[in-house]
Amino acid sequence: SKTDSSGKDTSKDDSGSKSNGVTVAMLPKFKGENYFDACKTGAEEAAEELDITLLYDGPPQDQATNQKQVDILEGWIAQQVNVIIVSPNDPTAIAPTLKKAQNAGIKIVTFDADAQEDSRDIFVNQITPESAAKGLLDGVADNLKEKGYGDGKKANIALVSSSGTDANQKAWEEAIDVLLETSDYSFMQIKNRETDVYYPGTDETKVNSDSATLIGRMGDGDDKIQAAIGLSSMATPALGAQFQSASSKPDISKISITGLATPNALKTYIKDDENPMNSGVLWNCMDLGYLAVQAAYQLNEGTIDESSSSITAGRIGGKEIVDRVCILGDALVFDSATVDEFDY
Amino acid sequence: MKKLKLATGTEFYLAVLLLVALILLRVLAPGFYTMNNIMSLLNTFSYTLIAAIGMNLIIITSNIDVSTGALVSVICLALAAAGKGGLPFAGLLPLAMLIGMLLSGINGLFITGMKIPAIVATLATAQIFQGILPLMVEGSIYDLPASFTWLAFDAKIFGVIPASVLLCLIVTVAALIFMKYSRFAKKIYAIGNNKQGARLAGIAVDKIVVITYIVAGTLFGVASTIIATAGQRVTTTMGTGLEMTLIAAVVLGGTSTAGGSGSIVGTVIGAFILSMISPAINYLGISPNWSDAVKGAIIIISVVVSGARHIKRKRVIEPLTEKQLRKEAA
Amino acid sequence: MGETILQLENIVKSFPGVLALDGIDLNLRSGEIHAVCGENGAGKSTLMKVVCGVHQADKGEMVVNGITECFKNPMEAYKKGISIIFQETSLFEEMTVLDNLFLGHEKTKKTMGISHIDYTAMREEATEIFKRLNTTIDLDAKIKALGMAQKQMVEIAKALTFNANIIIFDEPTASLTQREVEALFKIIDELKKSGMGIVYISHRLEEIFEISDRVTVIRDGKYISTKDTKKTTKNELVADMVGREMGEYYPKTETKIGDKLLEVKHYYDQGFLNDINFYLRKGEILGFSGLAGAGRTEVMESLCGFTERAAGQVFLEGEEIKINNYRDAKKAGIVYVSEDRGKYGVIVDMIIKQNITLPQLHRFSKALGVMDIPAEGKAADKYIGEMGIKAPDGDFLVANLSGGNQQKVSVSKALALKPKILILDEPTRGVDVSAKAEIHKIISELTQKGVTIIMISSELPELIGMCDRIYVMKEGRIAGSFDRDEVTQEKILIMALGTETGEGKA
Amino acid sequence: MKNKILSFSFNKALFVIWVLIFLFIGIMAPSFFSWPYICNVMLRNIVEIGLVALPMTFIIITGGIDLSVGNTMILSAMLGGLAYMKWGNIAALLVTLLTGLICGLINGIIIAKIKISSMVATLATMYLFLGLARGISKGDSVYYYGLADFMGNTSIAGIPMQIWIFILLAIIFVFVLGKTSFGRQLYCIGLNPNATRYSGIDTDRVQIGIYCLCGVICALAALIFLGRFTSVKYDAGTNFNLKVITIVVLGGTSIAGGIGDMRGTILATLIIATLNSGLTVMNIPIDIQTIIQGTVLIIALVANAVVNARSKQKRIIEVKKAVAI
Ligand SMILES: Nc1ncnc2c1ncn2[C@@H]1O[C@H](COP(=O)(O)OP(=O)(O)OP(=O)(O)O)[C@@H](O)[C@H]1O
Ligand SMILES: Nc1ncnc2c1ncn2[C@@H]1O[C@H](COP(=O)(O)OP(=O)(O)OP(=O)(O)O)[C@@H](O)[C@H]1O
Ligand SMILES: [Mg+2]
Ligand SMILES: [Mg+2]
Repeated sequence: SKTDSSGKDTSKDDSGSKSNGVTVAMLPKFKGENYFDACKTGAEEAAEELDITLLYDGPPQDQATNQKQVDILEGWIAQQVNVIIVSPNDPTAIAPTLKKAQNAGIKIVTFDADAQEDSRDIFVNQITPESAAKGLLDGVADNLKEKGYGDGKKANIALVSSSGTDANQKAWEEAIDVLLETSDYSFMQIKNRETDVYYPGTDETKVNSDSATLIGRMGDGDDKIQAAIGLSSMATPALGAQFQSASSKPDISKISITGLATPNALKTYIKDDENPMNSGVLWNCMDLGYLAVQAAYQLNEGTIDESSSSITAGRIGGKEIVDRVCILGDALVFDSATVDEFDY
Repeated sequence: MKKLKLATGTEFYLAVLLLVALILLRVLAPGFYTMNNIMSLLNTFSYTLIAAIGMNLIIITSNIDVSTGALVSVICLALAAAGKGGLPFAGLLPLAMLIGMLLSGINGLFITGMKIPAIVATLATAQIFQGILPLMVEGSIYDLPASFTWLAFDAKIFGVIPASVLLCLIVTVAALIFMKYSRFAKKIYAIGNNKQGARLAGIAVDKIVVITYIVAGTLFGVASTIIATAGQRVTTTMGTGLEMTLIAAVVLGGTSTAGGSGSIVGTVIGAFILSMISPAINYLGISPNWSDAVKGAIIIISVVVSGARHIKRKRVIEPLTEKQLRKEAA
Repeated sequence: MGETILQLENIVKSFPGVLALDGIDLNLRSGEIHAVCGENGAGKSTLMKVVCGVHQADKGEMVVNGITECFKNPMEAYKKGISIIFQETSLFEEMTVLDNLFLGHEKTKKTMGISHIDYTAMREEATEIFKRLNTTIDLDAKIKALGMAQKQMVEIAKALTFNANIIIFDEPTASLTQREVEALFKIIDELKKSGMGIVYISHRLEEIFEISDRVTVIRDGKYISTKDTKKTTKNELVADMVGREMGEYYPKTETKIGDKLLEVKHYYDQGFLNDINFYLRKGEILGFSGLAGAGRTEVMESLCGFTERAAGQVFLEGEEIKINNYRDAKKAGIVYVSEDRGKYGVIVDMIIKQNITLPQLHRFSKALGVMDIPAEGKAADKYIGEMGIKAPDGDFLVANLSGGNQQKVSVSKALALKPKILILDEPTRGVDVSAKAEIHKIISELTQKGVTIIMISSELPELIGMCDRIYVMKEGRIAGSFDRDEVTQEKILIMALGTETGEGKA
Repeated sequence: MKNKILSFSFNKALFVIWVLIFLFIGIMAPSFFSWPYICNVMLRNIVEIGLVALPMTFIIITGGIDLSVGNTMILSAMLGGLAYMKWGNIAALLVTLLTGLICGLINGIIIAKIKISSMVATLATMYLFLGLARGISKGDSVYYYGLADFMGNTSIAGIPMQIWIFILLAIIFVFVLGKTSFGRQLYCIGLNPNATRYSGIDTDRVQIGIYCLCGVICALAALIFLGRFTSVKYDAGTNFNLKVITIVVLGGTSIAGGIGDMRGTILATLIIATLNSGLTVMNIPIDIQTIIQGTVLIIALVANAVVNARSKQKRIIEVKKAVAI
C-alpha cells in the first residue's frame, strides 16, 4: 500500500484492489475516544460490506477545533474523494469549506452533529435533541425524586458540556432548558449559567479538573449542586471518576449524576453502589457509523437523493428521512442491569 | 546562631499575596473552603508542584524545557498501556520515573552535546514526542482496570487526603533537603549564575546539566502518574500545555529564567496560586472564561513588580541634591 | 624564610594578538611575602592565572611543592595547595556568602550513611575566618547584595578556606578601607608566620614596602628584576616598572593651543563623582590619570550622556550645553571611545565597514534607509588606509583582527563622526608595543587636523609622552593637574596614591 | 563577509531540501501537483504562520522572542469581530490592527524598559491575551465578516488575496532586513547590544518598535485567519507561537541573536507548507506530520550547529593568520 504508512488510520486495504473505486472520507470531531471509535467500527463494517475505501482522520483530542477539521477537509477535497462524512466542531464555521467540497462535486453527509443545513446533503442524526434532553433529565429526575426532591424541594443541576460551539451540545442544552420549564421537571433548575454550565473543551486533563471542581460543589443545600449531567462522552466518565476519587464524597443520598457516554466508559461507576451515577444515556454508536457510511454510499450511487423519504441501510434496515435528516432512533438509557449488554 | 529564614524577597511578597487571596476567598466564596474542594485543589496542586520542581531545577541551570507537556503525554500513555495489562501502582510509578528519566535525559544530551539552546532543542523534541504518541495508540486508551486508578480512587490518607498529596509532600521535602544539603544543588546554582565561573571551579557543567534533566524527568514521571491515573481513560493529550503552566509557576515563584536563582518555597507558592485560580474563580461565581486572564495578569504583575524592584536596587546611591553634595564635599 | 615552594621558569603565554608573558621567572619560599609589581597590563594577573590553572602556559616550567604541575582549572590548583584571590571577582552573585566560600569543596558529614553538606561546620569555619579577618559579613546574604569591599573580603575568606600553603593576592586592597587593609595585613602576616608563601600584587608601593620581603618587577610581559625589599627604594622600583626609554614611542608634535573649548564645572553624577572641575583647550591633548577605579571612565561616560548627572554645568565654546544621551553628545561633536573594546567598542562578529558606519547609519543610507554599501566600503577603505588597519578591505571580520587593529577600528568609528572632541578611554589597553606606537602616532596626527583630544590612560609614560596637561583623579574627585613641562611619573603616582601631601594645582 | 556566505549556503541547502520534498511528495501523490492545490491549499494554509514569522525573524535576530503571537492574533480577531458587530467593517479593521499594536507595545515596553527577559514577559502576556480573548468572547466563537472574508477568501488574478499580501510583505521584510539601516541595527543589537547603545543607537526604541510591528502583523494575520476559517475561538492560537518559531529557526536564524536571514525564513515557510499539505495529501494523519516536522527541525538545528562550530574553528585559524600579518 503506498500511502498507509501509519497502517491504522485508514481502513482501506489497498485502494487499487477496490472494485468499485468509491472513496468515502470520515471526519470525527476528534480522534481516539470510545464514542467515535465505536462510530468508526460501525463505519468500517459498512465499508467492508459495500467494498469501498474508507478514509478516517480527525484532529487530536486537545485540538478538536474547526481549523484542524478544515485543514483535513482541504486535503480530501484536493484528492477528490467521493463523499465526505463529517461531525463538525462548529456548524457555521465549517459550512464554507463544505460548500467548496460540494462545488467540487463531493457529497456531504453530516453525522453526530449537524452543519449549516445548506452545506450538507444529508444529516444522519442519532437522536432528536428533545429525546436526548428527555433521556438525560429522566436519568436524574427519577433519581432525585427518590432522594426526596420534588415539588417542595428544588434541586440545582449543573451541566458539563464540551467546547461550547458544537451543535449537539447546544441543541441539547436548549432542549433541556425547554424541558425544565415543563411541570414534570420544574423542580430542577440551572441557577447560574455562568458557573453551572462548564465548557472544559476536549482536553482530558481539563475535563477532569473541571469535573473535580463540580463534584466539590455537590451536596445538600441551596448553595450546592444536586445533579450533574455530562453532555459529552468525555465529561460523563470524568464525572464518575472524579466522584470516585473525591476525598470526602458528597452525600450520595442527596445527589445524582448521569450523562452521555458509551456503556463501557460508565460500567464501573454505574455498577458501583457507592457512586451516585445510576444510569447513562446513549444511542447505538456503531449503528450510527454504519448508517452514515450507508447513506454516503447510497448518495454517491444515486440510490437516495435530497428528496428521498427513507433509506434501506443493510443490517439495520429501513430508516425514515425527513427534510434531509435521517434519524437513527431514540435514546438508549442503560443502568446497572443492562449496561453489560453492550460492548462499546 | 542559625537564623530561621523561611522566605525572602519574591517568596515573601507572593506569600502575602496568597494569604490575602485566601482571606478574601473566605469572605467572598465560603464554599471554597469545603473539604472536597480543598482536596481536589490539592490534587491538582500536587502534580503541578512535582513537575514544577523539576522545571525549577532546569531553569536554575539557565536552561528550559518546552517539551514537558508532550513528554508527560507520552508517559501517561505508556502507563495506560502497562496499566491495561494490570500492572499495579507499585509498578506504574517506577515505570513512569524511568521513562521520564530517559526522555528528559535525551533532551539534556541533545542540548549539551549539540550545544543547541535549550528552548529550540526541546521545541524540536516536543514535536517528536508529540508525534510518537499516535504511533503508540490512536487517541486514547480506555476502560482501564481498577488497579490503574488505585491512586486516585482508593488511596486516601486518613480516608480523606489524596495520596497524591503525600507523593507531593515527599517530593517537596526531598527537594528542600536536596537543594539545601547536597553538593549537587550548589553546582546547579553555580552553573546558572556563571557558567564560565563554574567551569573554573572545576564543575563538569555538561554532565551536571544532563543529570539535572534526568532528575527533572524523574519528577515529570511522578507527576504523570498522578495525571494519568485520574480516571479510567488516558488520551494522547494528557500533558498538553503543561509546560507553560510549569514555567509560569516557576517564574511566578521568583526564579529568573536567566538562571542561577530560585527556591523551592517560591515554586510551591507559585504552583499553589496557579492551581487555585480556576476553582477560586468558579466559587467566586465568575465565569471560568476569565481564569486565564487572571493567571496572565498575576504573572505579569509579579514579574513586573520584582523586575522594578530589581531596577531600583541597581541604583544603590540615591541622587543627592547639589547642596547636600556640596556639604559632603566640604 | 624556608625552602622554595613555588618555582616558575621561563613562563611564556600569548593570546591572539598579544604576547602577554615572555619568559617570566619567579621563586617563592615558604614564610615569605613576595610582591609582584609592574604597570597595568604588564602581565601580573596573567602570570597568576597561569599558576592557578585558568590559563595554561605555552612554554616554561612550574614546580609546586617539589612537583612539576600544569593545572587545568583553579580547583585542581586549590587541591594542590594554591589558592588565589582574583583581581576581578569570580563570585556567584545569586548565591549566599557561605555557599560561595565553600563552592566545590563543601564540608560534608554523614547522617545515616548519607553524605550531606555540613552547614554547622562550614559556618563555624567561616565565622572563624571572618573573625581573623576582623570583618562581619552576614553569611546568609547573597553576594549581589554586597558592596565591592565586602565582595573582596569574601574572596579573601574563600582563599583561606582551602588548606593552601601558597596564597596569591591580586590587588586585594584596591577597594578596601583603611581598617580592612590593616586587618588584612595582620592576616597576611599571620599566614606568613605559619609558614605559608604569599604572592602579593599591588599598585600601592607603600604597601609593598610595608609588608613584602622580596619584590619582582615585570614589564611588558618580561621579567625585569627581583630584589630584597629592604635593599631597594621606591624610586628604584618605579624606575624598574616604567623603565623604557621615554619619548621613543610618543611622537608628540607641537600644536597651537587655543581657547577653552570645553569646561566642566561642579559636576556630580548619581553618587560617585564628586565636584568635578576641568577644562579643555582647543587643539590640546588632555590626559586623565589615576588608579583603576578612580572614576575617570565614570566622568567621561556621564559627560557623554550614558549615565545621568545629578548636578553641574558643561560649557562648549562658552555656551552651556545639556547632554541627556549620547546622541546629544554626538551632535555637540563629543565622541567617546570606550575602554572595553570587546563589550562597548566594536561588534567583533561584524565586518570592519559595518562597524565604522554604525554610529551614523543615516549618513550611509540613501532613500528609504537603504544602506549605501559602496559608500560604506569607501569610508572603510579610507580609514583602513589612514589608520593602517591590517586588513585587506572593509569586508574583513573584526574578530579576525588583532587587538591593536580592533582598537584602530574602534577609533575609526569615532573619527568617521568628525568629532570636535575625541575622548579616548585607555586607547592602548591590551595592545602590543608596536601597535601602541602607531596609535600614538595617529593621536598626534589628529591634533594636527584640529581634533581636540581627551585621553584616559593608566600608563604614565604614555600620558607624559603625549599630553599637554594631565589631570589626576582619585576616588571620584580630581586630585590635581600638571602641565607638560612640570610633570614626572613620580609626581603623578604620588598624587594618585595620595600618600604624601604633594598637592598639584587644581 | 563571512556571515553572508554562510547564510547564503545555508539558504541554498534549504532550497535543495525544499525541492526534494516537493518532488518526493509530488511523485508519491500526484494530486499534489496541481496548481489549484498548491496555491489554494498548500500556500494559502501557511500564510498566517508565514506572515508572523517575518517580524519574528526580526525579534529573534535581536536576541529576543515573542511567545504571545498566537494569542495576540486571536485577541485581535476577537475584538475586531466584536467591533464589526457594533460599528462595521472600517471599525473592525481599525480595532483589529490597534489591538495588535497595543499587544506588541505592552510586550515591547515590558522587555525594553522594565528589562524583563523576553521569554518571561511574553509568556505572561500570552496567558493574558488568551485569557482576555476567552473572557471577552465568553468562550463563544467570533464569526467572519465582510472584511475578513475579503482578506481570507478572495482571489486576485487566480491567486488568493493573502498570498499577494504575503509576497508583498515578504519582499518588504527581505528588503528591510537585508538592505536598510534598520535591518543593520537589528543585527547589531543581536550581536552586541552594549556596543550598539554606545554607538548612539536608541536600542530601546528599536526593540519596542519591532514588538509593535510584530503585533500589527499578527493583527493582519488575524483578519486572514478569521476569513479563512470563518470563525475563531479563543484557544485557536495555541501552539501558533511554536510553529512560528520553528519556521524562523529552521530558516537558519540563531535563537541567540545576531545571525539570520529573512530569505531563510521564507524558504522554511515553503518547506513547512509543503510538508503540511503534502503529508495530508498522502493521507498521513496530522499527528505524524508533527514528528516529521520535529525531525526536520532537528536536522536543521544540528546542521546549523555543525556549520557554526566549523566557522568558529575557521575563525580561530584565521586569527592565527591575522596575527602573522
Ligand atoms: N584572556 C585574554 N585574552 C587576550 N589578552 C589578554 C587576556 N588576558 C590578558 N590579556 C592581555 O595580556 C596582557 C597582560 O594583562 P594582565 O591582566 O596580566 O596585566 P596586569 O599586569 O595584571 O595589569 P593590571 O595591573 O591592570 O592588573 C594585557 O595586554 C592584556 O590585555
Ligand atoms: N554610583 C556608584 N556607586 C558606587 N560606586 C560607583 C558608582 N559608580 C561607579 N562606582 C565605582 O567607582 C569606580 C569608578 O570606576 P571607573 O571605571 O570610572 O574608574 P576608572 O578610573 O576609569 O578606572 P579603570 O578604567 O582603570 O577601571 C568603580 O570602582 C565603580 O565600581
Ligand atoms: Mg591585573
Ligand atoms: Mg576606566
